[in-house]
Amino acid sequence: MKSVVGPIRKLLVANRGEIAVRVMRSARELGIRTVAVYSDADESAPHVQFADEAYRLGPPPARESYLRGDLILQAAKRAGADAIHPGYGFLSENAAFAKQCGRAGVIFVGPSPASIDAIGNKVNARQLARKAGVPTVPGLDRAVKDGEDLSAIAKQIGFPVLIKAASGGGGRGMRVVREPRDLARNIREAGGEAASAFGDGSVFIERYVEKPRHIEIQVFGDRRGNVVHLNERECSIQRRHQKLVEEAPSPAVDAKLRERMGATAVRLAKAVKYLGAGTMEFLLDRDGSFYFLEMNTRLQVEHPVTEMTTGTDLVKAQLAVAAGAPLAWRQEDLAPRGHAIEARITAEDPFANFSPQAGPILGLAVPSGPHTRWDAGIREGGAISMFYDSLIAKLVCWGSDRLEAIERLRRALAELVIVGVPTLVPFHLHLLADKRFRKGDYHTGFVENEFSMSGLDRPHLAEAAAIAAALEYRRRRQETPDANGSATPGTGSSAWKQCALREGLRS
Amino acid sequence: MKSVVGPIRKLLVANRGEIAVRVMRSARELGIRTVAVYSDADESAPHVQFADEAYRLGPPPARESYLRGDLILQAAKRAGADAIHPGYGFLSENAAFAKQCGRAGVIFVGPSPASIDAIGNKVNARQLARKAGVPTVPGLDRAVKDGEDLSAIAKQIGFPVLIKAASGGGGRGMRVVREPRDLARNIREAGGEAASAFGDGSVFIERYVEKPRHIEIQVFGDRRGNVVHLNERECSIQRRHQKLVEEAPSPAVDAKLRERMGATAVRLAKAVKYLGAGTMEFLLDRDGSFYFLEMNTRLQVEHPVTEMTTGTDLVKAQLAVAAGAPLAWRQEDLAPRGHAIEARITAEDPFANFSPQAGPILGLAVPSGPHTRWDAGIREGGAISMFYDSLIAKLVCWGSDRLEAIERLRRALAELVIVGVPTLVPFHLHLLADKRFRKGDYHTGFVENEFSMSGLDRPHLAEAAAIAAALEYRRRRQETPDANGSATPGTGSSAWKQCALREGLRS
Amino acid sequence: MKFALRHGEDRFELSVEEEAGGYRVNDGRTTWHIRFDDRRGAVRGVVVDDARHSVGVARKGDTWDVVLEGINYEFLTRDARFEKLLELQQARSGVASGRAELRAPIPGLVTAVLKSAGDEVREGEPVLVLAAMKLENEIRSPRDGKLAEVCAKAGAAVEKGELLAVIE
Amino acid sequence: MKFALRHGEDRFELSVEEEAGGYRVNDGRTTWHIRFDDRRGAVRGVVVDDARHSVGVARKGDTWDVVLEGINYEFLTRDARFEKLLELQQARSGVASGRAELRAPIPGLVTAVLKSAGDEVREGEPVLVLAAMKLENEIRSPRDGKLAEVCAKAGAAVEKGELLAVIE
Repeated sequence: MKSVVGPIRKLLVANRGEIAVRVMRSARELGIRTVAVYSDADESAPHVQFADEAYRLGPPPARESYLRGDLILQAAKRAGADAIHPGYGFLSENAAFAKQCGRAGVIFVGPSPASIDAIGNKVNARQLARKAGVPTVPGLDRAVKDGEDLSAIAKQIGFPVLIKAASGGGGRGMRVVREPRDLARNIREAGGEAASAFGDGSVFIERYVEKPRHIEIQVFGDRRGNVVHLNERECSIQRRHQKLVEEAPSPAVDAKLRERMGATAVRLAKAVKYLGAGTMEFLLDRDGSFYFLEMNTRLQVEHPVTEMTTGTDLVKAQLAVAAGAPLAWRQEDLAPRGHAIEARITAEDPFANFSPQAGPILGLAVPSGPHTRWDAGIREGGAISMFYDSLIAKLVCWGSDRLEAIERLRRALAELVIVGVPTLVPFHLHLLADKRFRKGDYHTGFVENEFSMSGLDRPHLAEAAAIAAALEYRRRRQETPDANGSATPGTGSSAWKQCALREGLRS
Repeated sequence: MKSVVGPIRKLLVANRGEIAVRVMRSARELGIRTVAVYSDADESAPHVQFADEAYRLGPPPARESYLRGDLILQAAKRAGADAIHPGYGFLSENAAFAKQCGRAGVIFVGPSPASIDAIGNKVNARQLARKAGVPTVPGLDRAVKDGEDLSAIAKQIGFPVLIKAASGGGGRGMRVVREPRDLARNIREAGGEAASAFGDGSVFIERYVEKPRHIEIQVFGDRRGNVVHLNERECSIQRRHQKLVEEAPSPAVDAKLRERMGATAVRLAKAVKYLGAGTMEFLLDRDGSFYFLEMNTRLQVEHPVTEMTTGTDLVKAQLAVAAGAPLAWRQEDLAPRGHAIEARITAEDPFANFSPQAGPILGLAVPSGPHTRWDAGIREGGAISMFYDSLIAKLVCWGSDRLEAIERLRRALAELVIVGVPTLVPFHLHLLADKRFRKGDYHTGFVENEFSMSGLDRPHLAEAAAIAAALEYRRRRQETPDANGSATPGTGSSAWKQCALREGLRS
Repeated sequence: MKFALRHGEDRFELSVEEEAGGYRVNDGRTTWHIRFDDRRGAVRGVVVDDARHSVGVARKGDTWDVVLEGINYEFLTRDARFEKLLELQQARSGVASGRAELRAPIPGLVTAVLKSAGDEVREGEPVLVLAAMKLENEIRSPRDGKLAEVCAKAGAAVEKGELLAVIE
Repeated sequence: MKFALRHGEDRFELSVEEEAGGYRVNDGRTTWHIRFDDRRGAVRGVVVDDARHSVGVARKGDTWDVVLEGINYEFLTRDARFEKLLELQQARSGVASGRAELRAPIPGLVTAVLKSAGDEVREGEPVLVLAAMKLENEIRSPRDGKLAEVCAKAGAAVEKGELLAVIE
């Protein structure tokens, strides 16, 4: 398998939303022309508007658009793109697509298909890790077979156990099982979920570590075999295995542990000749021991906390090494400086069991100011589509220490106003005020088991909101009789009557 | 004169616009309650909306509102504020106001009145500098007297000479004179301008250095007499002595020169027992010699480039030392990291001789993303008032080196859209593409004498703009017959007729 | 002028009068003095007595969306007389008679319809599956009963609040 | 449909027709194929042939403000028939007869009125002083003539475009 190398003059971004915009920003700064692809749901989305060129893929569902590698390669050919950046999700960890890019003579901005095959699959990755002397969680070193005697396996590992999909990520296809009798059903369900999400239903089993922290190490390799790490990210604030808040450095990692985990990650990346940006995920036990979980062979959602603490641009570095350049960093220049925290802004209602929400963005006020970063794929007048992930933006703040970063993020969250869909903003405000979180005293089960949103929706806020709604309703009604609340000054009372009439008809 | 010291729980910000918002952001992050003051022109301005409390001062003109120290102190008393932050401009360098704060038992966030008196006045500052062994531009060590024999003075200094106001800053009251016969008239005019701008018409004379760079050193002192510097800022991109672009570090300053200039600035600040944030302005000659010009005894507009290269928050540090805390920094921690550039976004038309503009903000799209900072005092739906300074926002980008910072700023400027008033954005885009600027090869006369905006307004852009205007006009006309372009779907032709009719009546 | 608003279970009946510099609002128990930033745009300032808030407010179809401290409130806004009428209507219709409607909690794609009209269902039993944002959501019956009607069709996109089935 | 636009000295007469996926626009010499993002809001996408632009567009009183690559264009937008009418009117009025109007180039405060009605003025001679944004601007006569009228009063705030004086 030959690898395509060469200067990148035009880059197709095979993604949408905030990550597509973020990738294009770095490309622009490098003087690289940008090409967007889009589904019918995204025809006037920010990532399309941002690009120099844009090509339609197909109907809204991802399987008919953003997952259609063939259409994406056609667009790349039409545009004359030298390279494709896959972002995260969609085709970013798809070795077959990376291979197709190579065959088509287009640089795939990511590791080689061989690396993806070797370490992108969780079962392979565990075996690789063992060979490289990297500790892993005790478990089955291969996928579960149909009709296998599960009780023997489970007894050998010990309950509770964790069932995980062999492909993919983001918590889909994951189940914790505490009782032997629940095992078979959960394996079946997890397999089904994995099949529909990743097209691969195989699952495996490992020991479930209680109250661990999710710590990941950012690694970066070039084509000459150099690999460095850019320290850890702490991602234990999760819900249903979906990360909600990430920070760097971790409150649980000191310089010594950072060096050990970093060296471990670099060793493993070198073992697969890793190219570009990748992330080694570890479980950190309360006793300080850590276990390799899996590797994400792509850019992570949470990469900005690393960029803010190391003064780097990971996308630029991806593009540079993909084009054949050597790494521009020495390990000793990459020590973390200060602290950064990211709040994922998803269209989910934290007061309604985090249910995903779709709808129009009717109003948007964006935070800014010192050491504050806003990465978004939304704009006022746009909409959140039901067809894609609920992640709509990320708010990231840097501080000279952890507490400053937390207070800055609270300040920035208070500036953020998104009208039209419920978001995670109230969750974040509540979390950042939580004493345990502020002390750094949390683990991957914290949000689900030890944290609650109840009591947050204070009555005086609802009153103030109702007053604002009433006054705005009154103002628009006095101005206009029409349903869109536009500005035709009219007499208050006749306008009122027409409005009541229309609403009467509607009910 | 006793100085007020103590914890700050509530801070009144005696300013408006972007700097008031910026100061409040830091106060919020410290858990300090914020109090805004406003003129009638600013009743629903962003800084008022941002604050926890807000008090009206008076009618729009600054002399009746933001310059009314008595009203501001009344508001502080009503609000129970412990401290007043003056921002820049207005009362920020007014020793009398600082004194009144002290008498009223309110902390003035800035140096002592004695320091302001000693070094805020340019003539005093020059004398002080001489005494401290700091080089100054050859000139008259005192203000020009009425009826004085100017020819003797000018002969002694040598032409060209520079006439400067003794108080204030920002280029008002400044004149370059190249011919003896123009001297008397220019002194008269400069004096008049200074009198109306700062209430003090005294001016002095010094040698005009040809093609110098304007380099300033940020200093910071605490109540214990510790003083550090936070490196230089390069501010040579000016027009009529108004800074347009600032960067840190300066392309003309190496580590050795930085250390020399920094040590000089610290020595001078110690000589006046300087408290808080201050800036020593220097002229840097092409031969590497530098001359002290003046000190600004306040926060500068361009402080973000220092914050981004040193990982600091200068407003928080101001509040800390004002409350009596010692400096949290050691000099060795403050070496610059990477490069930052600020573009001042003013409401001025670079195609119309930079004439100031007022008007409504009808649309606003704000840049964001990696290492990008937006500090603004505007919002969509607001307006630029004719009563105040034309600076409406600052766009600041950081990069690992100067070229990356420049390219990032170009990318961010391209994202910025302000509809309603012409701004400096096209000037900045043109400047950042200029070869000489990119090489760092410029001086304080560069913009006025060696740079031109001509040829930038390309015909195809005007065509595209005309097409957009026509299509939008068409769309609104088809939707609605009313003058506000609101959304009542109607039949195209009758709507059209009504519209034509109304416009006919109006002409 | 009187306004009736609903947000979830909460009801507000507010009378609004203009006063110098703003409005006086009363809900029958408390009186607030309000200043409301009257510029256009979705993000405005509202001062309730002395408490200043930045508030997002916009009309979304039949409701008003208000955002305060990050929290999203969705108000059905009607004048008070109209609200009375509506209640009378609802009392007369099936709402009080034990009829239950299954509506889409979020917009999505119906990926499976598990029951047909006429089927008996138990409380908590899945009636259909709605896919949205990469997750599959089972829509369950709120109580025991019989399906009077199933409006949803597999493969169809539905809007939030759209009627999916009726249980009697 | 035809549209006439003016920006400073530039005039555009554009005919607009719908075509598949967008519009065909012609100015008599060139034809462009245009796609125009039809969502609401002040910042939109416009594709001119293959060149994509992010464009700010909003109505400001009688004009349309368009921002492209940071440059602000202010268009007087009228349909072409109307434009013809207007030109006829202007030809009939004083515009062509040597009358010159002095209008405020920016909003500001009139700080001094230096001349009175009936005074002779030379080209470039200051007629009054307008203070705006901390700077004083002398408003000068565009040509030699006699002041027929001075509308500005010292101390008065004036809007952009407001008539200050008339020279004949």
